[in-house]
Amino acid sequence: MGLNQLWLVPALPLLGAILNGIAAGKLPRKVVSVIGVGSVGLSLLIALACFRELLALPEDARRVTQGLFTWVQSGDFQADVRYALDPLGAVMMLVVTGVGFLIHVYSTGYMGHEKAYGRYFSFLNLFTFSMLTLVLADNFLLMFLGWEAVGLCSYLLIGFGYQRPAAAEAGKKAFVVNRIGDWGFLLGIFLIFVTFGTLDFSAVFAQAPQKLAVGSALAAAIALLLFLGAVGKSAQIPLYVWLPDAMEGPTPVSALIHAATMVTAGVYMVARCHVLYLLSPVALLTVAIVGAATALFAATIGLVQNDIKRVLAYSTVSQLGYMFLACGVGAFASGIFHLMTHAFFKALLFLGAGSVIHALSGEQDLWKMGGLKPHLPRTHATVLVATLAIAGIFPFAGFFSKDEILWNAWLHGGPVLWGAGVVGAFLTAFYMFRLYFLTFGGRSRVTEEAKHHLHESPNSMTVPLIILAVLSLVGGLVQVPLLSGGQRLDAFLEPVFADAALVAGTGVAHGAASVAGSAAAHGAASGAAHAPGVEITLMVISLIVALSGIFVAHRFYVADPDLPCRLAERAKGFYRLLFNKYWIDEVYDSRIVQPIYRGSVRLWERFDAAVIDGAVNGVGKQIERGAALLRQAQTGYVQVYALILTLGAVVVLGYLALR
Amino acid sequence: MAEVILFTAFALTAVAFALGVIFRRNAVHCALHLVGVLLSLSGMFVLLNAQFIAAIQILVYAGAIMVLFLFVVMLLNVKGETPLLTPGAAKGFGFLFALIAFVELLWIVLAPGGEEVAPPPAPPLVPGFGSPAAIGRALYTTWLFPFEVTSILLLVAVIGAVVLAKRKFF
Amino acid sequence: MTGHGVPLELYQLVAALLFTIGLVGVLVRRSALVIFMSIELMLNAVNLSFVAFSRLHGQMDGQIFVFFVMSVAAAEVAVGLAILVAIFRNRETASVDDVHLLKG
Amino acid sequence: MSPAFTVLGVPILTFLTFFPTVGALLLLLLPSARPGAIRAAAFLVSLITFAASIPLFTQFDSTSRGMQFTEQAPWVPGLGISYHLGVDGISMLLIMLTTLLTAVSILASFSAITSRVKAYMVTFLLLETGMIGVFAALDLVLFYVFWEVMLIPMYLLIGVWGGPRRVYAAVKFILYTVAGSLLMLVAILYLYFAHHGATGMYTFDLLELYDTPLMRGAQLWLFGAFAIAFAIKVPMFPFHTWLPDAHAEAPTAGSVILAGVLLKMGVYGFVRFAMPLFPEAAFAYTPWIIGLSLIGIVYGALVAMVQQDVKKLVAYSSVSHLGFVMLGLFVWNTQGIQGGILQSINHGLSTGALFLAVGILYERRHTREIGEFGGLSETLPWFAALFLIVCLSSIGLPGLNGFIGEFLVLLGAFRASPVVSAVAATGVILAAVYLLWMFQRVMFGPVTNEKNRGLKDLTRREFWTLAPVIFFIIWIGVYPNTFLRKLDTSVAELMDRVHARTLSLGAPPVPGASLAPGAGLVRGTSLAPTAPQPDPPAGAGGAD
Repeated sequence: MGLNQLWLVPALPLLGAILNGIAAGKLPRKVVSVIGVGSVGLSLLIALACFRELLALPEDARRVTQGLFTWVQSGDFQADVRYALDPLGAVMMLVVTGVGFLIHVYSTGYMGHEKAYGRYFSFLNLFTFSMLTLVLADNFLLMFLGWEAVGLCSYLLIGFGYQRPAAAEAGKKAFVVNRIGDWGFLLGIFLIFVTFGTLDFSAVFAQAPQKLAVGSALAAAIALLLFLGAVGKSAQIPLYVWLPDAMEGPTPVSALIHAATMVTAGVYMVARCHVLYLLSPVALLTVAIVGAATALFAATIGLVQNDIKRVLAYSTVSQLGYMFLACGVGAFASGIFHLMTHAFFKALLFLGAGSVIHALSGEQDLWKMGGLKPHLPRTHATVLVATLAIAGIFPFAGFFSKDEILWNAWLHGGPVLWGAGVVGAFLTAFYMFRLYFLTFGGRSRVTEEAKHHLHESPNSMTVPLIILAVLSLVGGLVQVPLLSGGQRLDAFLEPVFADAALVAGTGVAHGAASVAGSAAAHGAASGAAHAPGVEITLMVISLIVALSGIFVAHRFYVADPDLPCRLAERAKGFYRLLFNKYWIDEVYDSRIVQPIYRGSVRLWERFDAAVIDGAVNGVGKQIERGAALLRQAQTGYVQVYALILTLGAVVVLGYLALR
Repeated sequence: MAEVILFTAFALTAVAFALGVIFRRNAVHCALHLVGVLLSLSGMFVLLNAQFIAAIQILVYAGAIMVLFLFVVMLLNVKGETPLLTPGAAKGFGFLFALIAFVELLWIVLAPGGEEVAPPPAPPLVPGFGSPAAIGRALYTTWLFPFEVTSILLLVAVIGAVVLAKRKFF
Repeated sequence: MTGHGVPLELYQLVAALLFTIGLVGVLVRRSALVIFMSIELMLNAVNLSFVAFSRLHGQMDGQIFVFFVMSVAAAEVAVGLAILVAIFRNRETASVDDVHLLKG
Repeated sequence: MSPAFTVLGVPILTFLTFFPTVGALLLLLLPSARPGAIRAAAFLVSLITFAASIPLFTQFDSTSRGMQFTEQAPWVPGLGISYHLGVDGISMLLIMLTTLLTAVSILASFSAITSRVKAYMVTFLLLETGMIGVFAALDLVLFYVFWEVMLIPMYLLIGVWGGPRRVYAAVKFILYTVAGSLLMLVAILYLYFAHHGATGMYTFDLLELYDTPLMRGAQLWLFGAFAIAFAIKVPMFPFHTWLPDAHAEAPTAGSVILAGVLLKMGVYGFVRFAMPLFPEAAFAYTPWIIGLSLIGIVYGALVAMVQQDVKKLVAYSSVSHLGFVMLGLFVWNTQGIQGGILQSINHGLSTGALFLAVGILYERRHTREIGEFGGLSETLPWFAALFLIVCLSSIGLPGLNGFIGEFLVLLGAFRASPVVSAVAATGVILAAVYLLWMFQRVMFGPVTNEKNRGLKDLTRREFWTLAPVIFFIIWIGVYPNTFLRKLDTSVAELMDRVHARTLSLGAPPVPGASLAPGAGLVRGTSLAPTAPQPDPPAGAGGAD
């Protein structure tokens, strides 16, 4: 087992999905679990074996492809079903199979009483297959297959509880909003094919520096179109609106799809296509600005939400913004690093939240929680680890990854982007600890009914929590700043991002390519070479910011519980703005959705039915009217007919006579 | 010369009887006048060397068809119509159109051939021209198929007449 | 009889005259029976014309045509009179002005 | 050329065309009082026809150019009319689609049709003869005869076994179509005489007429006449209004055949007749047709979105999907044309299956109003799963057939003009909106209407009506090359034929092509590393 069996990594979950799907709930729960969890578990084992073999290869040969068959071929267009494994793909593959496996295990407990157990696992396995296809694809088209398929699974799983209209609606919204992004992605793919004549990653990226001038409109167009896809999938401004609603899905789904893996696909895609982005400073800048803006914007909304999962959802949007910020300033490895640590702690947070919800028999309102610490000891401990990690407290994983992003933002993006990141970090620390305090701290606000059933979750749920907590704790150590040789992830990913330097080398001469140029500098020299003093200062600042966030949260929600209400009273307008999420959903609805809908109704009734069909029926009516006129000539008197006949004969004879 | 006299006589009687057909009030008289026309024509056929046709003109037309006519006229016993002709404009137009048609026919018949060559002198008639044998030979060789179709036509007419005349038809 | 005492145009003239008289009958008489007779008159006029041409060209075809015309006339009379009988039985009239159900 | 292939001693195409008729005649011998036997016999006939069409696919030589399985016999030699049948990859696939969908439709009619079963089945089999004949005919008169022959059974299907407004819908259908086809008849005759004028030979043989030299002005008129006939059939905006009425009133199987096969005849007409016969005119009309296709894509989708009747929704979605097909044909490159043809097959499968699904709902509830449904997933889980797959195929989800076709069409369009492609791609978004919204309102949510409780899930027969279609939906989605390869030479030949006569014209005027961002685009295509196959727009673009 190893790289030759790479195709099994996605294929096994697909098999699981098909088995559980066709059995259609006729199998006993145990068998469903074995198939569902086992397929992903096996896939994880093979992934680990592949990873080991990949590590054994020399650094510059760490790219293995495995073609299965030609998928689409038409004229000079060809796209294969071909999987490829390189360091970037390996990181993603391990995150997907690893976190995915844990969440599958967790689901056996969390979804234990669900009626459609088989369907759930079928969808979850299908998702794992799709996500693996996305990250292991060797060309844009196969990637797009995975890209759309994860969207489908997201649709199916959000709408898993389809009896609730809100869930069904949220699923559809997710799919449609994603489709808007995919529109851009698709056009990007076309533009790539027209430009390069192929969709294979290696060929495209190898040709890109020659075929596209740095800063050219074509490069910008490709990069921005692709980015539109990423914006949709990774819930960035302005297409983030589907993600909070996606919380209608079961909590493990939120953890897997809407926190750890699928939503990070956009970041992965930008990192994968970094060559194209580096060729377009405009696109890079756009990525950075959108990322920073989203990070800040979503965080502010997260401050005042009362649904535990929605807080986490906005937090996810915000953290994804950080990842894009990293990519936007050219620090792709940092983005991937944060993607990885975020997968650990955000999955953990969701699963922890799931555990809480499970314990409270489905309660999600933060104001109906509180004081849960003694009742849920394991959940509490693991969630605390995750909260510290996301807040960016040393030495948890989030500290290292977020700090690296802020450092790169300072270095390559300038103080504005850095400032946005720091403010975001403060807000993150605040709303995460708000969530923590409201859930576990203070006095209990739990309803009597729920209190009755209060219980710690079964092992199948807590063990994954503990494993993820460990990962959240030590996950950052793959990338220790300031320590020579500490940047193991950077080093591992180096072969992938090395061509960044190559690209930038062509662009350094131009002032316009400064961002790309500095990114190259970053790629060439690893962290320790930078001025360590500045880096330490920045680190301390962000630590202080995080701690002050925690402090304020404590002051608000533990020390002086009435303070938030008073504050909300005083800044009523602002509070309502945040609480209602800037009314963005409402604006979209009234400015885009409704006009299109009403316009369509009008188009149908006043144009299709009235004008076009009216013209058709009108022609019929006119013919009928004309016929009614001609009918008058039919008198019914034989001799009149005979007379007319004679007239005709006379005319013909006249013609013959006078010819 | 005898031919000229005979022709003139037949032509005049034919036209006279024809006028009788269309202007007599009593339908029985009309029918009898028509018989007169048919007989006159049969005479002219003989003049034109169509002896067989002349014979069946008398047998079939004057005999069978006209008997049928008379039979129906008497069966229906139509009272004398009042008025005789269609009223109003239709009548006037009828006469007018008929007149124009006649003038045109005359024009066609009598107009000089123009540049066209004069009609070739009538070829000498083959012996037995118009005899039953000659007609029969033509009918059963060249015209066999139309002849057979005619039989179908007559069959259909017989069936049609029977069906239509049955009392329950309407 | 190679020569012919009477110019053949005269036969055509008679035919034309008979035809016109028949036409007038068809157009102006009200009685369906007489209209029928007028039609027979027209057919006979044409027959005369055929026979005359047959004589002119020395070919039998014209006479054969007359033969067919007679067949058609016989068929027509049989069916036509049957229709007349049927109409008369229902409507007590043989006048064409009273039968105009085909009015549009 | 493939050797003559026979079934029971009859050349295969003749067999396929007339076996349904023979079956229909045999059906007449069965007693009307035994509808069960009639249904079974009709299904057997359609199944045999489908089985007999399989060799067409397997024996097809995808490397050789030209028509295969050809048969030719004089019909009316005096007028140059012959009984000339033959298929290339395009018509072969369409015949396969026809035989498959006919069998499926007859199976689907078992419980839906309870009155005049014998007449219905006979009509349906005669319809199959007409449809296969249209796709197999290579003589213009023969083609025209089949084209008109097929209208009558369809007219009867709608007019006799349809819904409450069936007569209006049937008359509208037939008048609309006949109006178009009469124009075509006139054009065919003109072409016939023009060919005589040029070569001194009277013939209606399509392959001979391909080489008729025509003045540009004449071409414009003739193409216009053909195009209107086919555009009505497709239907392209603004000739589409007969479609929603016909679909809404037709019985389920009628809708399946209407959407699955009859609309394809319009597409096929463009590919087989209008485009190769009058290439210069086709080039000249390209901007117009692309414009109408774009309007059709967006307009059909928007109007579909607001329909309350599921069948009408699917009907308008057909307008949108067929817009893609027409767009693909008229961007004049391999991807576009192959994608367009494949997409028309896809549309036959997906939309056919959608109508089957709607029919299954209709049989249970006797309504098609979306508002009457809701929460059906609960009671019909198997149906929900299959229905969802069909919807997703129609939406164009990668891995299912719709994506392959739409992708190739959009890619082809992008090569011709990025702007056109961008506009057309919005149709993909809108497809997701209207289909998923419909699915949500019908299948999801709580059961609000008591009548929806306790409905029966799919019967085994219903399952087997949907299963074969879904099988092909997935096959094309996962491994489209099976089908694309059959199209290679046919499409290449079409393009060669067109370009041989239009070399002087250069690339067709695709609207918005000049808006391509940068000259790099055009050069990019010619730089494409793997371009042994002459790609017309690139080649033509390179020539000037």
